[in-house]
Amino acid sequence: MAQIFPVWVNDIPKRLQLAIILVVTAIIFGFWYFGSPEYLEVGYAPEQPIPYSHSFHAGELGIDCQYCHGSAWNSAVAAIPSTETCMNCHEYIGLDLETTQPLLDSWESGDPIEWVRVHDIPDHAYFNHSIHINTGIGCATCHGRIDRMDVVMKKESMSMGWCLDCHNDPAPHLRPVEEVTNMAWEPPDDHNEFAQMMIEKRNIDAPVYCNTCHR
Amino acid sequence: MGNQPQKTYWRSLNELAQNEEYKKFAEREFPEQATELTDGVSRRNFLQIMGASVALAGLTSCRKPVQKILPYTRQPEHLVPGIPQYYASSIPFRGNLAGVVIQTHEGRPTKIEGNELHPESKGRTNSQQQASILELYDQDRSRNVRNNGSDNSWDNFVAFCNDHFSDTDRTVAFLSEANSSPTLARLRNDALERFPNARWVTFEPFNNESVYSGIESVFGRRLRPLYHFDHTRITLSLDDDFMQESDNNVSYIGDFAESRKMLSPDDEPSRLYVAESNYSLTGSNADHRLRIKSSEIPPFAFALASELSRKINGLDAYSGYTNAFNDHSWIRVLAEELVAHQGNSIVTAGAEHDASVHATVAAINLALGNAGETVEYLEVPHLDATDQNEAFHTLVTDMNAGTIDTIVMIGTNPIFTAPADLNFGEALKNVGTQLHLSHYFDETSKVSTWHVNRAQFLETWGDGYSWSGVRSVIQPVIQPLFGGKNEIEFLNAVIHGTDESAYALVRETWRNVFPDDFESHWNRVLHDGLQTDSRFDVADVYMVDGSAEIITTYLNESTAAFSDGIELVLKPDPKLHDGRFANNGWLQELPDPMSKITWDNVALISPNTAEQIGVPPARKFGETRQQVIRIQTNSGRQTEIAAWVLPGHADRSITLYTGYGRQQVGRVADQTGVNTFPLRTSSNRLVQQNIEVSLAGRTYEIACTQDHHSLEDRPIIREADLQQYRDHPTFAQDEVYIPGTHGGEREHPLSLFSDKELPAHEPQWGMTIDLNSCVGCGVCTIACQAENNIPVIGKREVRRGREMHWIRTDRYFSGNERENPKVMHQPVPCMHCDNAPCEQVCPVAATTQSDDGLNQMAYNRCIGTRYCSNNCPYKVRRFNFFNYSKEYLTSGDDPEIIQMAMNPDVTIRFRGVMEKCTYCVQRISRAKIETKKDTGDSIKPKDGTVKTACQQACPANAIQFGDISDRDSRVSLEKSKDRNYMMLEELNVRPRTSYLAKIRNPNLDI
Amino acid sequence: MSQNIPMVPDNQLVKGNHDFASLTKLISEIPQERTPLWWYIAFGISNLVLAIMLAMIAWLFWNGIGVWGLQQPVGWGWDITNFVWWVGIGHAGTLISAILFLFRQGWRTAINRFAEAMTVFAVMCAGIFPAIHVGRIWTIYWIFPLPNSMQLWPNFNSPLLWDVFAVFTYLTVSALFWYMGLVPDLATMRDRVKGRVSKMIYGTFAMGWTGSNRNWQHYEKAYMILAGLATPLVLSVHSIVSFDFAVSMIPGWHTTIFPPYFVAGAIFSGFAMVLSLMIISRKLYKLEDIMTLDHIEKMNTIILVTGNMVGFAYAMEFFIAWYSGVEYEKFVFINRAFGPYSWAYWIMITCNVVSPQFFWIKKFRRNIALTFILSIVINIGMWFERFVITVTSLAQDYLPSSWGYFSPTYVDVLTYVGTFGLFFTCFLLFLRFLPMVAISEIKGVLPQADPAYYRAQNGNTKSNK
Amino acid sequence: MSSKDHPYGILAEFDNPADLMDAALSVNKAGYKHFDTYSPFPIHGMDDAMGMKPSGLGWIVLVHGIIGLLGGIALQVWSMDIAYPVHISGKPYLNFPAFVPVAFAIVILLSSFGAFFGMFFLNKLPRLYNPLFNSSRIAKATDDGFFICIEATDPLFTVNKTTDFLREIGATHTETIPN
Repeated sequence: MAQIFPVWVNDIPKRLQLAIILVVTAIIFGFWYFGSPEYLEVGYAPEQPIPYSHSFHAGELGIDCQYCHGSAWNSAVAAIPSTETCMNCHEYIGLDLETTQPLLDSWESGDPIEWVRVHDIPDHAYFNHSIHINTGIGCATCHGRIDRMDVVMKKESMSMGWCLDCHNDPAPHLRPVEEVTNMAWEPPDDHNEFAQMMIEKRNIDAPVYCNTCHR
Repeated sequence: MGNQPQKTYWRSLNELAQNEEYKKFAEREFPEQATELTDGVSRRNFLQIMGASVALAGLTSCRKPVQKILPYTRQPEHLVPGIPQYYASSIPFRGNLAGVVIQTHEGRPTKIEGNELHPESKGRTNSQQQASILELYDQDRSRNVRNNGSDNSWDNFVAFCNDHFSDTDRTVAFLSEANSSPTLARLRNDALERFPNARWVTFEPFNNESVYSGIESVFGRRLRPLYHFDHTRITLSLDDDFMQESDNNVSYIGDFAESRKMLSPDDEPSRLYVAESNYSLTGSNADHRLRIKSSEIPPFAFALASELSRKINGLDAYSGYTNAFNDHSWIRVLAEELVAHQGNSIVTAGAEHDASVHATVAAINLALGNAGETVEYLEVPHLDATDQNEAFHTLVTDMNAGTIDTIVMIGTNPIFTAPADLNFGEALKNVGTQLHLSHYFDETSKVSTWHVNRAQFLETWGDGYSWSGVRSVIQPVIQPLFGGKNEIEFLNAVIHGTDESAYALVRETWRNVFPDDFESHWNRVLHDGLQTDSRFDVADVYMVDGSAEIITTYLNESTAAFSDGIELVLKPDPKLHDGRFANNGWLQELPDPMSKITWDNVALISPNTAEQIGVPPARKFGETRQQVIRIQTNSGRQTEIAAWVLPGHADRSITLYTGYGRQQVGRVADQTGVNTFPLRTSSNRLVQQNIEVSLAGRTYEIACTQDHHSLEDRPIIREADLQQYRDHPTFAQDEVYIPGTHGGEREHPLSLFSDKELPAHEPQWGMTIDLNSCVGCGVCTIACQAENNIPVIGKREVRRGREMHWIRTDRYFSGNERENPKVMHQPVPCMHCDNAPCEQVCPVAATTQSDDGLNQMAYNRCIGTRYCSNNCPYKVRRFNFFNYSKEYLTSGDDPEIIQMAMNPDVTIRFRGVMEKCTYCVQRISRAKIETKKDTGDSIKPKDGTVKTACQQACPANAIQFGDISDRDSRVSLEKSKDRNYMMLEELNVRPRTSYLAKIRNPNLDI
Repeated sequence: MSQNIPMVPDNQLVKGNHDFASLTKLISEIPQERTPLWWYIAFGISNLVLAIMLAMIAWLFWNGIGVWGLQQPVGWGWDITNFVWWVGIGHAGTLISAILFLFRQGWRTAINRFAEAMTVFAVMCAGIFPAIHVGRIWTIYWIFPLPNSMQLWPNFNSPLLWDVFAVFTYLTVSALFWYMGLVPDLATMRDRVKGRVSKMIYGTFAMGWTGSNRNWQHYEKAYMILAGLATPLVLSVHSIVSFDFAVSMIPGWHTTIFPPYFVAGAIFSGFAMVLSLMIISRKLYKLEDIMTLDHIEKMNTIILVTGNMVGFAYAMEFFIAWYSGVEYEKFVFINRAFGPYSWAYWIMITCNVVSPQFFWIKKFRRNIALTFILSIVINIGMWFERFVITVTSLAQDYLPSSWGYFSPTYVDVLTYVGTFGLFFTCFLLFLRFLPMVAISEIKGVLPQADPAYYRAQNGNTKSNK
Repeated sequence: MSSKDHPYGILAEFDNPADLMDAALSVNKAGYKHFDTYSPFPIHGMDDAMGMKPSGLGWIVLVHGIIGLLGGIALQVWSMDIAYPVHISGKPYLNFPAFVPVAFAIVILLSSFGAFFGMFFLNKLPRLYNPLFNSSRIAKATDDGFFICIEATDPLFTVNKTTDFLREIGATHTETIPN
């Protein structure tokens, strides 16, 4: 009886093993990296109908977050300011800029400005701004240094895991309530004592059961 | 909907996948930030938002669909996006206002609650009131003015009126639905002044005319009886379903429940006797119930009166009168009972019964000294002076005679509802011009010269009185979605030919009410939703001269001999009334309180009668097809309708509900049930005797939500007679032996595992349902549906047993089905077990227990194995077998309208996920967050701040909810009562929801 | 060399005068000869039915679970019934190859290959149902413990999850076992088939097997160990499947007798299925010498035993229901026999308890026609057993208000029928291309395989050449 | 390359299992180490005849089994108690009775992998090219042939001596397998 296979096929198994190992690891890590919200979400910075610069308004001019997004302090949503809010100033300044034109149009016509949503959590997750702010979670903690962004960009993955990380151990993210809008705030050296004190005093126990966010 | 009459939300599955662009909405109402709608929305703006949000389907960036946010251009003050606002207003029904508070999210009315300040509603509501929010968002409502069927404009209509009514000699007939609005009354007077030949007729297919007439014949005035069931010890209802059909049912149920409250065994609950033909909701709550034909009610009343006349004064007119009932055991017992409770008993009779019955009832109440005590007779200014049933009759005669030039129909739908013998349709043809104001382009609109689309009470201003005379303003919370007008604007245009806003007209009226300092009073009224201490005057009543003669004639007319033929009784449907709510999916899908039938009306008959007709007296388990019977009245009118055996129904009697079988009105109303109005004649409004019934030889599928109606002697509902309860106060707990509790020594049965410790800083939620208070009306189901975005799934799916209601009311019969079985009602929401069987079997831990003790369901984690539902002993879990919500929210031409009705705080469930009662967790979360923000360190809301939707709506106040770790909370107090028990406690699932046993108060002499 | 070997006595496992070569020929010829017409026809039909199944599943995915007849309260109907039924059938193979192997039952060699193949295919069919019965098929991977950005994990308390692991393990191990047994025979095929391509294919899968004794040593060890592992596995799988019911709290499900009862039932139906298939194929392929009447009789005996175990379990359920004094339990079982589903119950009793009683009589045990009919009847009966357990318990549980009658839709029915398409497609391919009897093993049980045999003939084998 | 100077080994055929067994015994006695017997089915007693050590497969399986057990328990303990503990039916996070089935399944699964792949590993399979296949007769080894092959790598191996030796011990046919 003659040989069916040439001699070299005997090496195939070894090579195959190696190949399989490589491919599998590649796939796993591929998913791990490219499938992760960090990759998919972070860095999303769509162009807005008005090239509104936070770094100018919030940074240079130092307008406080509350001025435009005040509802975040007592409501679930941090609403986008109405055209009216903008017009409080822009009735007097920046009228000549063509960048403010859409604003004025909206003011004339009464049609809303169509901002593009940057921070969008799924509809089945209910996030409440007010409780976080009033417990001393800073704007920057989730939104990053808005005051340095010309175009608003998503800084955090805002995945469920990301939420849980903080809810499981909120201490590092707590800050004095009056500092929440302070973009530049850095935890002092004695932060841990402070955090513990807050947790004691305000009885902070960030819940992690489903109903906290899903209803 | 003319173009697609057949199309219905629930039938066309193929519709499902199409509307891709609305995908997002199917998952949850519409973008949270689309806050444009607030100060009332014009559809143009509204559609812009939709348009914008629609964009997301198309445009996609590298990452995900682009979502647009549309902020306000001019944000209304006091409005914070994401925080609901509440406005006090009122709901008109048959001319009586119910005080309500309306919740709006960014300008969308989303929920209706009762107005706590209102003396009648006391913060409570009934099914129709809860469901009226859906009516607002009904796409099938008429959207524009039509002239001879073709579209036209309001301005043209006003112009037409200007021209048409410039000739004031016209013989104008105003045909209005019952209405108590002072503003309308003012306009009415203007009208009658302006047009000397005009007449005003109030038409309601089901009304209180014979009540008023009856009272008039003995008291000399048309007065409105107001019952105080909370003060009564003995109540006798003669075929009067005051818990369902009365205009005042919300406060009546509340008062009745109040009179039955059992805080301890020593309490004295009132006793209810009911004599009726149909097994009504009221009858199901009776301590003693007598099955007699409705035609036997008058003789029964007379016999009672004559029996009483031998014991007390004031009923001499009846003394000596005899009929077959005189030696009936009930008459004797009732007479004793009533005499023993003079001044704190009540006798009532069904509104549609003859004047003679109401005269007798009034006489009895007066003689018993109940008048002024438990029954008050109110002088109602806006009541018509004469019997409107007769007025309507003469109107039709004149119309046929061609002497009516123009008819102005305000809100009513006589073509559908008028007595068949009058043949209103023909009569209307003899009228030169017909103007019609209505919500839908309905049967009457189709044959009218002008149809004006009507604005709903949430859309325009109005005013009026409640049943007891509390004066309120109807305050709109949104601009008319379809640019409709309400009766005030309409009538004003007709009379004055001007386009006045209802707002101006109503304020004008109220200026007379508050001559000085109007604005502050006005604002107060708007804030409270009513004018404080406004109430009708109580008339002091006495038998007027000549009443005796009238009574004598009544007695002589009454037929002493009873026929043993089959008789037909026509009643308003408990849900759809006369059909005005027929296009309301929530009401259509709400199971009938007694028969548990949805989407249809049937011929209710007793088992004996069933056999007599040839219908099987008992339903085969799982059988949805029912025998259809042909009913022919002696006037030759006939119809075919499915027969339904209702144990406890009177023999040789058939009860039919009206309001079904409407054609081309809306996608919900069409092709549901059978129109029974054609059987109704002006002479026999309620009863038609000696009808012919035969099998039609075909069957018809009925969607009934409860297949089996016997308790099988299982200790699921626990009840006792008052005496048993006093002898053995803890009977409820002791009824079942709980292994391992050693006779209550241990709180819970032995368990393999040690008890779970839940964090102390969390509240522990729990609920009690007092079966002694619950009357089984089913409003909890609708309230829950409104609060929790529960879709309407349609007859086919309900028939398959896939109803989605989170809280259902189980109805069981016990005792002899052939004779007079007792009925028990039991609302069943999720029990939120501590050892929930559903949790352990879920392979992905989609349902788990929260730290505050809720059995939480994470929809988006659910993969849909249905194992949890299988393993739930209470079967309270509901599965999305199809993409119900999507079908519900994306069907029709303008799905975004129904989407506006959704509660933004509740996720809309996707196909293939399990769902169930959440104890209204959205309300809990809101309360906990607010508490934390206020106190800074606690997440335990004050007792009573969290109310579940069902609890809030319940007119009987049967449901308590709160923190059971707080020993003083109301719910804890309830749970500490001796009647408290847990359903299926022996399974050791430790439900958080427990029941309080029902106590009956029978008269041992019967 | 066969001529002077004495007639093989009756108690021999292989009838007829077979030596090694003739056996090799008999079995390895089958895949080589021209494909018979009946095969093409059968295969065509199977494919058609398989296509129907795929269509039904597609329809299901498109519309949702609603296309089945399921409702409140019956959340599981034909889906789980079919699953349990197929898994049950899938028990015969491993049982025969593993347990009978450990018990040194030589006769298993005639049928184990075939039974193992059936096992693998049956478990494939079974696996379909838990997969498609979920409402959101696209999220089904959540039941596997995979790291994810939600930081969520499956719930290891859930019997359904145990099921996933058990069935997956069972399928894998059965497949490995089956393939390992095939290797020497694939070598035989490799050395027999003409045609380069088929040589290469068989050659590849034979992995260069030479029959070297140093290989045989490890091979036998591995076979023994796998048998040792498969034995507890096969017993555990249906126990765990039964936990789906036993661990719940629905009367009629919550029953401690379930594990042994289900295993017995599984063997019962499994053997019946093996018989049905075997009786056909031994005729078609003239394998009467290998799959002898003795085999059929032995298997019928096992069917009789397990059938009676099942019958005992039925009786015991009733006794316990009565003895427990739990009204809900009592109701469920009375209701099974006399309630709305009594028809299903009595079909089950007739097929599973009554019909096997024939096998008390040797004549019937050795009657091929009867055996064939009964083997079919038994599988019908076992399907109804699962139906009765799954549906009737759910239909009428604790609250009478929530009782509901389940009736299937055409999708339910066709999906089930369709699985036979899958099963027979696979099985026909197996018959066509693989040796359906373990050649090397059956040679091993020939008397000639034992050296002692020749010494008995005082070494005269040398002379006769 | 010519088979003469570098053969793979000598292949000898025998009549039946008994002869093969005797032959194997003698070959082993003669001190040959690198030889093997080939038969269509395992022959009982052949291992001893060839003087082989018992198979070490059991140890491989054991190791896999232990890994499976530990891994299975670790997985469940970690995900149910450490990673994200949730209240489920009032049961403790560490609900060991519930962990048994999965742990068991994983043990069986890994052990089976051990046995299956271990077997091929120890047998150095797959080996699709095998010098033996150069022989025309070896095919009978999967049918009804019984062979001994003494490989050239054996120190005692020389083509002629070995061939003669094999004939002596009753080989019905011998052949030199080229490499």
